[in-house]
Amino acid sequence: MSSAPIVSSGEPTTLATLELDLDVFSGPFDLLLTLVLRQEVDLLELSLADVVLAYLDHLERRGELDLETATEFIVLIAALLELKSRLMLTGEEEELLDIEPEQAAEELLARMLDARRFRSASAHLRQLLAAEHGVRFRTAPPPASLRRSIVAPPPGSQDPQQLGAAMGRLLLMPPEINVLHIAVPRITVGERLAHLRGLLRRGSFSLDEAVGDADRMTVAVTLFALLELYKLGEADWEQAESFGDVSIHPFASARAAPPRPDREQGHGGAGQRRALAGARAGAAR
Amino acid sequence: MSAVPAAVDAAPLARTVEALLFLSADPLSAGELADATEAGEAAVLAALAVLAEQYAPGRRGIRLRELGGGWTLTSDPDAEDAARRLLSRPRLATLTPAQAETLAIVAYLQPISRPEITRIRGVSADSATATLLERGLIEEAGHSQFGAILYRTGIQFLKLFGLRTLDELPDIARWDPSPEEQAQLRERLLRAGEARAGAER
Amino acid sequence: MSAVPAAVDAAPLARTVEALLFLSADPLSAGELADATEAGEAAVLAALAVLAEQYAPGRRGIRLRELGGGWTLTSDPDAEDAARRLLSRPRLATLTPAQAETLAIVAYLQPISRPEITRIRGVSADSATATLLERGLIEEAGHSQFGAILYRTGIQFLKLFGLRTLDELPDIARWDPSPEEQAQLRERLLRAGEARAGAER
Repeated sequence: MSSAPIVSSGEPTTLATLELDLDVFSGPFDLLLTLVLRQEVDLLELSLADVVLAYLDHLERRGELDLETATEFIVLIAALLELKSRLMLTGEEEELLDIEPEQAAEELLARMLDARRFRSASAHLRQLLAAEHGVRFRTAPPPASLRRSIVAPPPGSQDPQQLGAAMGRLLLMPPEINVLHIAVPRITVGERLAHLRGLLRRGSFSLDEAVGDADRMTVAVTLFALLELYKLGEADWEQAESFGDVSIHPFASARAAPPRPDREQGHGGAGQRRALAGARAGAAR
Repeated sequence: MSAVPAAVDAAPLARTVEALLFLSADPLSAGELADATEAGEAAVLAALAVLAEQYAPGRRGIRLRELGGGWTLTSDPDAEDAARRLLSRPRLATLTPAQAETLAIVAYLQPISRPEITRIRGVSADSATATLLERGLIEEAGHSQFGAILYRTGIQFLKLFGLRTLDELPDIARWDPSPEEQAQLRERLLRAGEARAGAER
Repeated sequence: MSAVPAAVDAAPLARTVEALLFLSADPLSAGELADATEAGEAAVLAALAVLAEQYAPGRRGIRLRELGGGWTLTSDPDAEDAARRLLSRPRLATLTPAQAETLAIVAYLQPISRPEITRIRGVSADSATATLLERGLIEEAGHSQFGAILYRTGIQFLKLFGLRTLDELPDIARWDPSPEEQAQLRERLLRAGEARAGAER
């Protein structure tokens, strides 16, 4: 977890002055952005949530919200998130390298410009609305005597085909979202269970050893298998630091007693979260 | 126009009173006008006199009337024929996409509840349903087992679309490459609706 | 009032047009007015000119406005305080920044889907979209090829923002930063950190 950001005081609130102290980076936000765009900091290893938290801390400390900067920040973070998710979801590793730093920078710039344009346009709209202050429209319905004469549209004036067309539109499945990254589970939990049990019989081992150079899907399925073993009371795990390796060992009194909830390390939700963080780190590599 | 001093005094107030009468659907009493304008009732009555002069019969297309203890603006009876022609134009001759979709869902799947329509469309169908009800194209048809109101198409629907019976609705097969049973039509619509709702997020 | 001959010629039609404008909730186009009055469009336009003179700002409590491709009567803004006291409901006075941004995006890029709006804003526009829909400022306009609902602005938008047509919105390019500013931004994104990057390492 990151420590609180150090904020240079006295400066105008710009993103350039937002100092970050994160696990993989410490320095101003601008620099981080540059390094990400130059691919000198791996976006996959960067916790964007920590960046957001640092920014919120920063805001809280200053006690004021500069909308201009806040909007810019949101647009940039959103773009980084999208970039990151694209990186995480690419099927082929080569595609990762397809986004040139310049291209990524141009994309971010285009986003910022778009956001600025529409923010300015929205200010203009608000001015227009204010200028129309006090202009009201009559909402009273026409008198009943005149309303009574409203004639029904002539019979057969609507084409039934438009109903069929509407139905066809509703039946249309949206184009399939690319789900290659979650594709067919070629690897089953059963297989990974057998694999892990084989390793457990020999003693302790690490998650890295268990998955080797396997693809992300295998890592994920292995993790599920590990959770299953934990649930069955066959294995336990520890992780010294987040994103560190996970060491797995046979549960001392396996099959005899369920895991005790008060143990120091690697239990329940926290243990699972840690294991997940480890798997994520593994997947990122 | 002859009472020049009165006009000069009453003019701003008369304008405000005129605006209030214009905006209000119901007659306004001198007291209500006095409260809203923060003027005395006597001043309001003087302003109303100025307006009565300006709106004297034959001068404008709008009349000032004293009605039910208050004043109100109404259209001039001379304009009645034109008003009838204006208001009797078939209202909303074309259905909006939302209305067409809602109507199609009811026509093909009736009876059907609003929550189910919403699920199929992926967005609320409340305003479209209200308009279709108001125009008599759909009507209520009891309650579902969960208590939601069910809708079906009515006589007006068949008339407007020139259909003798519901069997004459266009064959879905034309828009659907894999025609299935009606029961499955509902399933497929719901699946597509959920996929759309998912894609929106 | 000075142009007596014109007033004499146009007066009966002007009175009828005035009555129709008074009765109609939405702006009426010259064509609609011509149909209802059974007069030619030229005569209707002349009648509207007479009315425009009679309703010149400052003369009455009602204004004649050209709006959304037609004409409509509105209250005079001078009467707003009294109107608020009488009707005890504020006119739509302000939009939240999120609503204004969402509305601006729809106004300029219509028809546009919610995911696209979200992409431009960087944050979800769900609640803003719902509020704008509820207030009638935007409305559904069919589906995108991906099945997402598209939105456009409606007549209510033109009415509340006093626009005759959407063309009255300024060119969006008007808010583009200058080339120098753009260069600076690009610099900031890609090069500004370079010196510091060197120092860090």
